[in-house]
Amino acid sequence: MTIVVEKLLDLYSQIHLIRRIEEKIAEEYHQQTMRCPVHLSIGQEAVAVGVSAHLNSNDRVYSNHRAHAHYLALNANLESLIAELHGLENGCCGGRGGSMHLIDLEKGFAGSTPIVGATVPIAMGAAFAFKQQKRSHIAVSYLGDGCFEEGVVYESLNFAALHRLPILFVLENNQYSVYTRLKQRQPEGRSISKLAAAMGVSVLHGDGNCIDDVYGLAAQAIAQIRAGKGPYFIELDTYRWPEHCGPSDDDHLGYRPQGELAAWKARCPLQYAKTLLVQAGVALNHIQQLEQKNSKKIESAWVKALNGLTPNPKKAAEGVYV
Amino acid sequence: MTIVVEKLLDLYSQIHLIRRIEEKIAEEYHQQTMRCPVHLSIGQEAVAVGVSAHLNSNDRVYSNHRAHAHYLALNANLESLIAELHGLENGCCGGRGGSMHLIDLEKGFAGSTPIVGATVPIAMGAAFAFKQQKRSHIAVSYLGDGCFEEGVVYESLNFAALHRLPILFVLENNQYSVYTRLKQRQPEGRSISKLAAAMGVSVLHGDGNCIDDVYGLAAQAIAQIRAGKGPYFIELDTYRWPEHCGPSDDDHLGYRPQGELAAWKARCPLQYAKTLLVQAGVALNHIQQLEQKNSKKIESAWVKALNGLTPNPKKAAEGVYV
Amino acid sequence: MSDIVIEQQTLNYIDAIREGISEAMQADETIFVIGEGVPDPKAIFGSTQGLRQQFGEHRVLDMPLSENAMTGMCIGASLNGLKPLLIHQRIDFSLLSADQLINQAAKWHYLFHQAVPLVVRMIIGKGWGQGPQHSQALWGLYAQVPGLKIFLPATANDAKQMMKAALNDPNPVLFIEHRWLHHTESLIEDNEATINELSKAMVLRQGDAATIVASSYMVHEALNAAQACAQFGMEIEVIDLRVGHEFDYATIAASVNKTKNLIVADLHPMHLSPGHAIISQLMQNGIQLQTPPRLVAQPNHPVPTSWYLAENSYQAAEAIAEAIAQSQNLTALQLKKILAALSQPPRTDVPNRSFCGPF
Amino acid sequence: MSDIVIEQQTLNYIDAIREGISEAMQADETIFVIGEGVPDPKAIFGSTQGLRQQFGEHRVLDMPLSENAMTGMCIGASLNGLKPLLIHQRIDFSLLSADQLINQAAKWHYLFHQAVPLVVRMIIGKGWGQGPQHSQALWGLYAQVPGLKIFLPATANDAKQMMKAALNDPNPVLFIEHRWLHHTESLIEDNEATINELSKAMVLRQGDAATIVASSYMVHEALNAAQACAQFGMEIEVIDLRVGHEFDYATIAASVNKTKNLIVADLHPMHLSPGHAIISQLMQNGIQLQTPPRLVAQPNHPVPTSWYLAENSYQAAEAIAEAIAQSQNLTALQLKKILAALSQPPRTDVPNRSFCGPF
Ligand SMILES: Cc1ncc(C[n+]2csc(CCOP(=O)(O)OP(=O)(O)O)c2C)c(N)n1
Ligand SMILES: Cc1ncc(C[n+]2csc(CCOP(=O)(O)OP(=O)(O)O)c2C)c(N)n1
Ligand SMILES: [Mg+2]
Ligand SMILES: [Mg+2]
Repeated sequence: MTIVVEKLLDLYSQIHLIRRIEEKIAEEYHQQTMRCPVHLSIGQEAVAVGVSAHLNSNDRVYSNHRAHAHYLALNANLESLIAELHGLENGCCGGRGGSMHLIDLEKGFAGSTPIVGATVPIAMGAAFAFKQQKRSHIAVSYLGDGCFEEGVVYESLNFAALHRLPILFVLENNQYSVYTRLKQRQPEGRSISKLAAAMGVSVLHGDGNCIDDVYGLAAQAIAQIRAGKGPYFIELDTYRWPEHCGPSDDDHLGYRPQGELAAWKARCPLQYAKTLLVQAGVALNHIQQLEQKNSKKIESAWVKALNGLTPNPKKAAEGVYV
Repeated sequence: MTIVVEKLLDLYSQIHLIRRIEEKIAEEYHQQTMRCPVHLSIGQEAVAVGVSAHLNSNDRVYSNHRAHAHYLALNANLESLIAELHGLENGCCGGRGGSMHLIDLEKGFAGSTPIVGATVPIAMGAAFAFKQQKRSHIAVSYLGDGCFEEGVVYESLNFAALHRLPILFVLENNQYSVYTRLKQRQPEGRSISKLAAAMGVSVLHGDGNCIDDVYGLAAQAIAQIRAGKGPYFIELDTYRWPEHCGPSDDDHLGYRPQGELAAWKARCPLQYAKTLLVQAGVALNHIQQLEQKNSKKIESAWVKALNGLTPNPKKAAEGVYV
Repeated sequence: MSDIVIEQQTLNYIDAIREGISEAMQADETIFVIGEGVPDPKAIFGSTQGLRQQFGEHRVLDMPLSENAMTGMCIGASLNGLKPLLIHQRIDFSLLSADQLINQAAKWHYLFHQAVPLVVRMIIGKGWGQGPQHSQALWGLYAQVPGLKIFLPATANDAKQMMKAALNDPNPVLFIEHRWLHHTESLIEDNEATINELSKAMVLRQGDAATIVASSYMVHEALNAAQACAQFGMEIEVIDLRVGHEFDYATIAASVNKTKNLIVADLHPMHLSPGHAIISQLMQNGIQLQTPPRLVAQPNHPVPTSWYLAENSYQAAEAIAEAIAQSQNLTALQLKKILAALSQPPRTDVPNRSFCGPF
Repeated sequence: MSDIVIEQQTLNYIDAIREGISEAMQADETIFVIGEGVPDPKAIFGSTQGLRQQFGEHRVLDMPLSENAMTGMCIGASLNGLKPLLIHQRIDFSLLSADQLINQAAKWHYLFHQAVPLVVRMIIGKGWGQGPQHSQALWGLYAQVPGLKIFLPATANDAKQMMKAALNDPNPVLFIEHRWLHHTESLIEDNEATINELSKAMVLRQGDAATIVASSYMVHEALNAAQACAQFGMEIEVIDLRVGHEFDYATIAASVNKTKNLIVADLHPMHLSPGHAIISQLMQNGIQLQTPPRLVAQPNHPVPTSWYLAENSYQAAEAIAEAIAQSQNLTALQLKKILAALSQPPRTDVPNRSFCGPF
């Protein structure tokens, strides 16, 4: 799909911002001030960016343990994310959540939680509400290839198909669940998207590292969902660069075939988007300006975030019930 | 599939026995001596009979709430079943189980429990053990169309396909879960067996009321499984005649379209098998002799069963642990 | 809302629940009801009868056999403007959704500051051969988890009031009803009680000799025992806990300070019965008793199906009477008389005389 | 089995578990290990390292993210000649399999008289921002269910012995390990303890002033408090419960009859902490105390992720010391000195000094 240049600039900028913030987190993690597990999105940025481009703040996006990109691609509050990672009062959960529990309702990011599969039916509940209320919003549920092994996902696909709910399932197939390859978990020859189709939802499959592909498929799916055509499921192939959880590389552990990471790095979603920009005639210094703007944004958000108060431990007991 | 006459006589006799014992239970239920829920198999007898014909006592069969036919088709102990329904010491669980928990390990009936879906992975575990131990036995898991909505079933199909386990899934599609029709629970146009195929298991689909069809498909599937070809899934269309739970008819409740039950009764599995016998040249009085033998068997088992002791309530605390 | 003056009426527990749901749905159109069999001819033991006709298909729904996803779906709906009432015919089925209830619903507001106004009706029970997988109490398991409210109505009036309160509560509420209560009747009060009022333990019967603390169906066993004792001049105070997520220790302590004897009656197996918490908390607060406290709970084994066996598997009015007898230093003969004075069920595996199966 | 004489050695908890598994697998070839990440480079915090090389792919397996079916699979395998060891990196994930554990595994032998020799390792924990869905104790939930054994090893030696015992037990066993124990070390005893021996509570420290009953990680907090008290001449008896499915009341009562003071320390939220059962049972048995019994449990709210907040969310040695002080009628100044004498962790959200995340 060809994308108008202005839009492409936006998309590139978002991919870049996510890449840089994740790198910054990785860089700073050893300071031991972000005292929680972090699952970085590096290598997978184009998925969330391409999908989110078609969402508005009334839509509701639910996500999992690897949520930074999903959150940021909705232009959700950067400072609140950084503060949350640091366990501070100004974090998006006031520090109660950490990296694995994010929310920014204003921007439509409705919550991420780390029990694999758990938010899939919750997203479906949002879609159910929209349909009941005859509202035009849609729900989005991000899930990984590992998540596709949890029974609750099938139960959810069944119900979504049965009630033709306005929901988009976005499956990021990065071929791994922690250190375990897909073929050790799902039968060889299985196609995730064909299986989803057999459940009764409409299905698309594309390259998650090519922003134009993601953008185009998401446009198509979301338009159909908004037109009342029921649920869609997009499988997007992609790859996680850093370790599953934490700030480092872990290729030395040998759980991925030699050269696999390098091959995927050669298919870098950031680089790919940049190439599209260049092909569209955007000048390199224009791109650099964008990048510098992002870097400044991150630096200033980081400083602001860390200026936040530490939460009051006396208040830890509050809020169990409304 | 054409079946040799001796075999056909066996199959007919089993279908007949199951039909009559279920009718007897229904008849006697108002006596209030079988003080537990009963889910009768009337109308669905051919499924279990056709499948079990290819099993031996080292295979392991797991089942659900509607287990009488599955149990009896393995020639499992009739007296123990009747005694179990009556809560007696000589029941197959010593009265601890009732209709919804049956077992006869000697005959390969390895257990039925009523939480829908629960025995599906347990059956798979038996298959896993057989494969690990390089034994040649297979596991059989009976499930209903409603059961196919439980996430654990998908998780189980995935694992069975992944490890190419020697297991046969037998899905009895009687179109209802209690009073709820399939189309209120699963999207229209969905094919259960195609969906199972997309999970990665080999699939067959047939008419559960035609003993020759069931027998043939089961022969094919079980031969393949025994030959190490991995899991099979057979979907068999059939229909429950009496109410979901209990001894009565319930067509007056109006949850089934008018004429539906009558149409299925016209496709009676017992009658169908009898017609096959007649077509194969078996004399009617030979058939009658069989039937009389069955009736006697039931009467004598019934009497014997009811001669059992009531279990000692003081022993109710025993056996929580080995 | 119409102006018709409603006379005080007697309802049975099932009708009370249905009225509670219906009135709540009339007042709040965001409420919907979903569960296996909700709109079917048996209508969850009659408790959802007519709701579909009254409120339409989109508010009264059946569902696939997918307890886990349906619970998640209800959580998601509750986060987005609807108020779901999810129904399980047996609490045992809800274990399939333990992750959604315990990890998600119970923690969502604490984490995200977003309310989860979800109500889940779960039926606990005993009898008629329901057996080990269809007759557990189990609410104590959920009550270990901060963030879930547990309502345990023991009377038809409480069932109605608590249903309305639950459907008006911005928190996840597990509404626990004992199958043996469904046919019981009580006078329905006109005025609506607030959630706070309903969470207060209620003294159902005044007395000075001993205090019995119970909940749900065990309240009736306690009353049975207390009534038998009264025939012999012993007045036993009976307290209904009403909720399981917190215990109203003030009300209990006030009673025990008066009676100086404490008996707790509960439906869970003895080992970790929630009843222990009541005894423990009062003892930690240094309450003074005349005799040691006593917990009447269920034996530490699954419930067998056979009614011959199950008979011994439920501790009920007899066991409570025995505990009372111990607290009052009664003789064996005195106890025998009390036991004889207990009102006896027709048979222990049926809720009432008209019951004849199959479930 | 070889004839090599093994010297008594010190191991950390992780290595002890690995040795326990390995020795059991050598002795019994029906044992297999399965879990997410079992054969991966991190090998469940190192506890399954090398097992695949030692025992082969078919006995040391990874698995799909299907906790429910995998639990059922293990039950089925255990019914058919194998002994599964299923591992969850966090106990919180096991809630997805609550139906299989509670409705099936716990009841199968009772119903069918067929053994279910299944072991499930579940890691509980706190700290390093694990937050509300990754750091619950939860074993108390399973302990409410008759039919599941709960092992709670507090030391490396118990971890090894109990792992071997669990893998030799014909019953379903939940093997609960606290993440904070993984680095702790102890001397490993040569002789193998029987399951009955291991189910007996163990007096880890003798004393006469008060008895602390604890399990799992709380044992270490209790010992910390007891050691600080000892510096001021107060000898506190510390009892390790070791198992959660039953409590060894005889051992506890003997101790409390001596010390006349009872403190219970537990990892669950206060409301229905299993610790209440211990207090309640002793009081029901009429034990005489000098001061009221005390339960140190966790606050009634989910654990927040931020370590600033979590600090207040764990009741540990300080709270136990305070309970001791109350039982001994200490002055504020005396308590202050004891608190100062407690051994302090580097920071409350890390298990040991070398820990630096990410999980
Ligand atoms: C129910 C459950 N099981 C296991 C885990 C541990 N865990 C966290 S992330 C993860 C991998 C998930 O893989 P996938 O869905 O492919 O997402 P990815 O990490 O690749 O983005 C696992 C196993 C969990 N959080 N929840
Ligand atoms: C987990 C669970 N949910 C609900 C029930 C109640 N229930 C018992 S049988 C049944 C219907 C099952 O339908 P199906 O699998 O099609 O089997 P059929 O009764 O038609 O033979 C239901 C819903 C249950 N026993 N377990
Ligand atoms: Mg993945
Ligand atoms: Mg059916």
